[in-house]
Amino acid sequence: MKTATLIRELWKSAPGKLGLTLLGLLSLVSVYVILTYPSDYGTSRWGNPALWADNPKSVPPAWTGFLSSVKPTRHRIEEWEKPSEVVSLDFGHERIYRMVFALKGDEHPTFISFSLWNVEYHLRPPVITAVLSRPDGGRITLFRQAVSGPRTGEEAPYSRYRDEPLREVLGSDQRVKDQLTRFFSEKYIKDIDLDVVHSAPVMALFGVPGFDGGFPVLKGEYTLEVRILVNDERDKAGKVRMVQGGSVYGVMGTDALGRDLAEGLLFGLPVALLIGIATSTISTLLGMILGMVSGYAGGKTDLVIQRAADIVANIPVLPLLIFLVFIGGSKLWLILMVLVAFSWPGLTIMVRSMVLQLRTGQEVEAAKTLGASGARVIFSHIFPHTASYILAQLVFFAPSAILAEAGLSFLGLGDPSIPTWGQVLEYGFRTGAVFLGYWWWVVPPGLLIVITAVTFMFLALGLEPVVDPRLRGRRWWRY
Amino acid sequence: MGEVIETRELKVYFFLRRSLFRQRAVKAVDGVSLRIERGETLALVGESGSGKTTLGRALLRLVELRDGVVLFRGRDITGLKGKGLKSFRRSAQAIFQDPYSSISPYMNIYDIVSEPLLIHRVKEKEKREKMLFRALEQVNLLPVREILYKYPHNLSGGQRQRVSIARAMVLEPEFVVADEPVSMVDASNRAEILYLLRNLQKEKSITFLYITHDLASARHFSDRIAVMYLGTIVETGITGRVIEEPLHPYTRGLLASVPEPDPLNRKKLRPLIPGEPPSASDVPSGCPFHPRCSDFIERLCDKARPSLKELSPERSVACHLF
Amino acid sequence: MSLLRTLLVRGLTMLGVLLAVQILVVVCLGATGYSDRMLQAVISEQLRGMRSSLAQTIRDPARLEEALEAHREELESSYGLDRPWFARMPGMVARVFKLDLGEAHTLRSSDGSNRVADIVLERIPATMLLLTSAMVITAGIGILIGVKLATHPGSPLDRVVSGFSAVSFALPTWWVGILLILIFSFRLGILPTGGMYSVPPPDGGFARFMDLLYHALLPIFTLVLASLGPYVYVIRTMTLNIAQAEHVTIARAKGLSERTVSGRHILRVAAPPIVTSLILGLAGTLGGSILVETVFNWRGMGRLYYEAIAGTPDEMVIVALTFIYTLIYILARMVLEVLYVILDPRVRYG
Amino acid sequence: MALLEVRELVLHYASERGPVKAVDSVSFEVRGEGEALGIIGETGSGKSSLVRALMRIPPGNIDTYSGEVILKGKEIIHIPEEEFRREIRWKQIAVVFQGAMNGFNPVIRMGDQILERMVEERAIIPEKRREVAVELLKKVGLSEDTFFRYPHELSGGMKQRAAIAMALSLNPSLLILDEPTSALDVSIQAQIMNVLKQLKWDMGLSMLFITHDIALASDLCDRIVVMYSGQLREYGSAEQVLLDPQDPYTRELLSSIPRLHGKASPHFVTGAPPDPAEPPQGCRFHPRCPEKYEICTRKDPPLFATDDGHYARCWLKGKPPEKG
Repeated sequence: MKTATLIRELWKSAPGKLGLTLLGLLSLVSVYVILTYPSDYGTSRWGNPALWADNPKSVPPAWTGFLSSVKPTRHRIEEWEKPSEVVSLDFGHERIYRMVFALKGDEHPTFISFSLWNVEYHLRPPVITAVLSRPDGGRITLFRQAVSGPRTGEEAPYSRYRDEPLREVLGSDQRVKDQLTRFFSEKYIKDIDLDVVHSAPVMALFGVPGFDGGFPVLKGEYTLEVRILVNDERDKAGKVRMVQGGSVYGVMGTDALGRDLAEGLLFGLPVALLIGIATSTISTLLGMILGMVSGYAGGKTDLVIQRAADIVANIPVLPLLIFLVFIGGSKLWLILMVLVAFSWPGLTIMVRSMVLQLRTGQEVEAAKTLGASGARVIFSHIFPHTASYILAQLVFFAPSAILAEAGLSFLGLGDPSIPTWGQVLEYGFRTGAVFLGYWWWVVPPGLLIVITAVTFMFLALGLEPVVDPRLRGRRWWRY
Repeated sequence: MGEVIETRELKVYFFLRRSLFRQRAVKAVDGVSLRIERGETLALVGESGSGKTTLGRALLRLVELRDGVVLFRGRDITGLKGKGLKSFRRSAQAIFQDPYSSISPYMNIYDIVSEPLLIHRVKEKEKREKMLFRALEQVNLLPVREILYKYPHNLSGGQRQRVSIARAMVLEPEFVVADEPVSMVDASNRAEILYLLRNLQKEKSITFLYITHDLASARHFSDRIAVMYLGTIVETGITGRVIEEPLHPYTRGLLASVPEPDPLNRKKLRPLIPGEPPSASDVPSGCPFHPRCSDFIERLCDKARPSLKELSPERSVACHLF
Repeated sequence: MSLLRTLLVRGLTMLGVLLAVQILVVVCLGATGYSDRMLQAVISEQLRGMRSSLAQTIRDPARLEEALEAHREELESSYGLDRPWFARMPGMVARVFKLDLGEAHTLRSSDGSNRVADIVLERIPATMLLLTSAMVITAGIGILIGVKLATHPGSPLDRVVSGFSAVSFALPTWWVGILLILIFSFRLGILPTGGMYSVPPPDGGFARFMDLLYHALLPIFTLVLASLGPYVYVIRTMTLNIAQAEHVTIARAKGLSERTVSGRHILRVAAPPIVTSLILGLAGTLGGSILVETVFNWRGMGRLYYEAIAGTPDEMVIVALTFIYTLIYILARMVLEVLYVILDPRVRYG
Repeated sequence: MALLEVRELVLHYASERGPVKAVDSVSFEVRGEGEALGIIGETGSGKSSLVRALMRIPPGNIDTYSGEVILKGKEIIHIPEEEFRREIRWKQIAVVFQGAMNGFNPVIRMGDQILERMVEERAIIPEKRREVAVELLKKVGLSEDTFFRYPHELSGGMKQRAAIAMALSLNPSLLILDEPTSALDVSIQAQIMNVLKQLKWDMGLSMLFITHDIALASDLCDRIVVMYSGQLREYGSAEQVLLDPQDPYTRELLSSIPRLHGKASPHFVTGAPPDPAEPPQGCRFHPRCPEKYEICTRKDPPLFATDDGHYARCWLKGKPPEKG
């Protein structure tokens, strides 16, 4: 049957239509991912924590703000190549980078940080300071440190933070906590909860002492300044980046490393499709060929294949799968191979019994009487009868392969160079996302697994009447 | 004249695995010698399990023979392989019982009937189509053009059976085995198909083996009859003679069992053969029919197996009474 | 006679499966050099102990090394390391068959034993509790729903359940567990997130049992939910097929009550294939239990498997568990095979 | 008073192509006191649907199910289902179905199946079971040990005999036989027919014998109904129908049977029986009829009485109605 006819017939049934639509959608997204993502995505991006350092950690998606009464705080990143202001002093000058931001939400920023690239100096090491000005007039110095001095044998100009930036998450310093304590006791004559200041200084930094001892958000305009004090005109500083960590991020939120879940989950789609389609295709082919050979050849060949099928069919797959992947190493191809190795017997046993029945049936007898060759008998008179089952198996097996890989990944046996949904879930589970209620981390990957698997299920259901011309026109599924 | 097909002491056994070590022989055909002459129709009559179908398949080289030979036009075909077998296949064809399972439901009529031509390398498409059209016309599947692209499930039982006849006839065979060709066709259509077969046979002087359980149809559509019971032939003869004067007790019982539409039937019991035929894996000693026979002679019938004796030319019977 | 034969053949097949799995495991360990490394590690461990005790008596470092080297060789030959892995294979298979499972590296049983047999043995009851109750509940509910549907084909309920069953083939069991934790533990706070007992566990046998049950609720529910869909689907198809059989029409024509018809003539006849589907579903449940135990921190064999893989891998435990899982699976299958044979006279009397 | 009177029984199935007229207004009667009525029809004639309609076990997709069935003067199609089940099924009307091979529950012993209804009714004490069953088995020529056998251990002929024994278990007043021998060999068929004849003569059991084989019907039936495409075509005594058929279809059917004796060669009817979902306009037999007239293509003929108790559905046997 031609592919076009197949699809047209499939389209006529409700599950077939649904399956095709979903498959089309999933394929489209997969193509987008394949075209836009780097080929070594797993190692170069997903597995590289430095890339995600400036993202807020374990925060829900941005759109959750619309649903809840608590207004989340936006995530803010700003970068400068040039300072906002240069102040001349008698012993040099100070370059000031300024980020002005307003807090309007009800939630505290999750963190505050800055990064600095490419500092070059000639005589004395520059001094770097970070200061936060609060809307209530408070000015708190968050960071103050000189760039490391010349090493022995090093010659001017001295270059620092070239390969790796100076990255500082601000506010956790003991001096900051002291300043905060002092500031609060002067400004707000009230009992303040020093525990909060010590355990969560960011809350205090952006809050005012509340009545219940907490620190509700102080709304208004803040300024974060990064100052670089240099004493030589020739001294340079490269890029400066300041981050105010929001309490929400992106379409799908982030994980504990600050990774954008939307990006990772999107990458999982082509991988899942590959797992499903590759495994089911290979195992179906294998199962079909073995079944045909077994049924048609008979004798010793048949006996050997049948015994083997009997044994493999009786092996509990998951424990063995775990064992083999554990021993062989977490490689995707190995997982696929092992899945194939365990999945052929069902089809083999079924195809064999069908072949046995067909082989002595009148249609095959007739073909033999006509002088048909073995190949013709198999291809024209046996294969078409088994095709519907084979096709169904092909589609049916894809979801179970996807589920098996997800299960393995969940046990920590996934291929780390190729992030899958199972692995996202595993990391979430291992870091306690479930018990902390980070639903955006654990629900979407599972849902994606289900959607992908269901797509194949619908196709399998839709295929039933398609592959058998006798069932056409008789449809069990209306809507 | 001369015989087209002949068998000598043909035996076909199947083996049933009873346990890991023991197996049991099912003697489906157990020493059959018969011959069919050119242009003749031999009706092979028997009940289910008598081995008549297996015998038909053996003549077509579809089953492995245990013993004996099959001669086709005087040549031993039992050992044929490859090309030789294929050329035999071209001249020997079969029509099967079940019009629903003997043709592929996945092929249309065009493909079904042209398959033999493709197998036997009729290369030119024009020639193929000419033969195809002729075959379909011969079996009255008219108009041919309308039928060609239909699938079997769009046709009635009678039409399907005609498709399978067309498929068998398209190569113009010399010998055809028709295994219960009408038993699954509606009564009102049966005669039509049998006439069709007979006309084709007369026209092309095809040699026919008509396998059936229906003695009445054998009477009208065969020249000679061979009655089979548990793998052996118990009686043969010219059709009219066998029907009018059956000799073997089994043939007699069988003929008496056949109902004919007569309102008087209901007033009397039908004479019958008692019991049921034993399984071919457990053939009784001596004459296989003796446990059911009304003329059973003790210590003869249960000990010695009667051979097929020729009573007169064209009349043989395997019974101790003769 | 033939009943015995049928069972004998099944039994032999199962034994073959066990042997095949064991050989596969041993070959994998041997061919990848894993078992060599495992044994070397064991030897090094023993030598370390020996070094400290020998150091008391032998003062000369050179002689100490010599003595240790001699011990090493002795140990290596006693473990069979002087022979290639395939020569050791039969011995290893035989040992495991005798349930001599060796010693664990890092994992310990609750009373501190490092014998794998002890570690595994104390986990088996927890797993069995989950598996058997899930299977019994699934079978019960499955049969009820399946029969209800089969005798009312095409009803709206039938369509909903059939659709759900089809979809549930695509549900990862463990993820369902995670969802349940999110809903019942995190959101609603009515059920524990995991573990087998409260901390501290309540006193008294009955209270402890109830506590166990309370903790088992979600894991069992998860297992049931996951295996129910496919099971109902199979039962529905089976009973629907049988409901259309000739003998059911005759049973109705006989004027038997609907109860007799559905109980005796549909369900009773469908029982053997239903048992078969239960057998087939077992593999899924067994595998599913590894993941479900992991999710719910249910201290059974599945969780043990996870613990043996995560962190510092404990190979001996993994090998032992692979074997035990196969063994349990095979034993359970045997039980169900026997049940099948008893249920179906066509098999019973060949 | 007749034992069973069927009046304008209709059973139409719903299908995507419109109603399938399986049984289309059929009327006949079984007189009782050991009378056997034969119903003859080919594939698609509606004879099996007729059984289902009479036993009130139609399949799920009913479009129309109407008419009257009067058993011993009491209408039974419209009584409540539960009453019908308890009082009519098996007690009054019992059936022997066609598929002897699959007609028994494969996991229950024969004896239990044969007595099943009696046991459910508590019409028998447990100690008597064996005795009663053996009696029944003897009537149909089966040995005692059949009681303990499972269906798969019996041959087709034995199963069919057991099916008859099962039908007799509650002494019904009417036995419906739906192609009871169609899967059997002629020699076994003859045995079963003799068993049935014996029952009819000895017990005075009335029968409704349904078959596609008109010759076989003559073996048992006193009167014969010929059905075609859901309709009754001819109706009369065995002598009338077999020796003097009035309807062209009956004639063609009779002449298409190859005879074992006599000179006549079989005739044949061209074409196939119509698709019950789309029967032809006018007389349903007209496309195959050798004697058709113009009116036959337009108007479906009614049943015309041709003789005493002999009816035929053919325009040749009656006066065509006035136009309009």
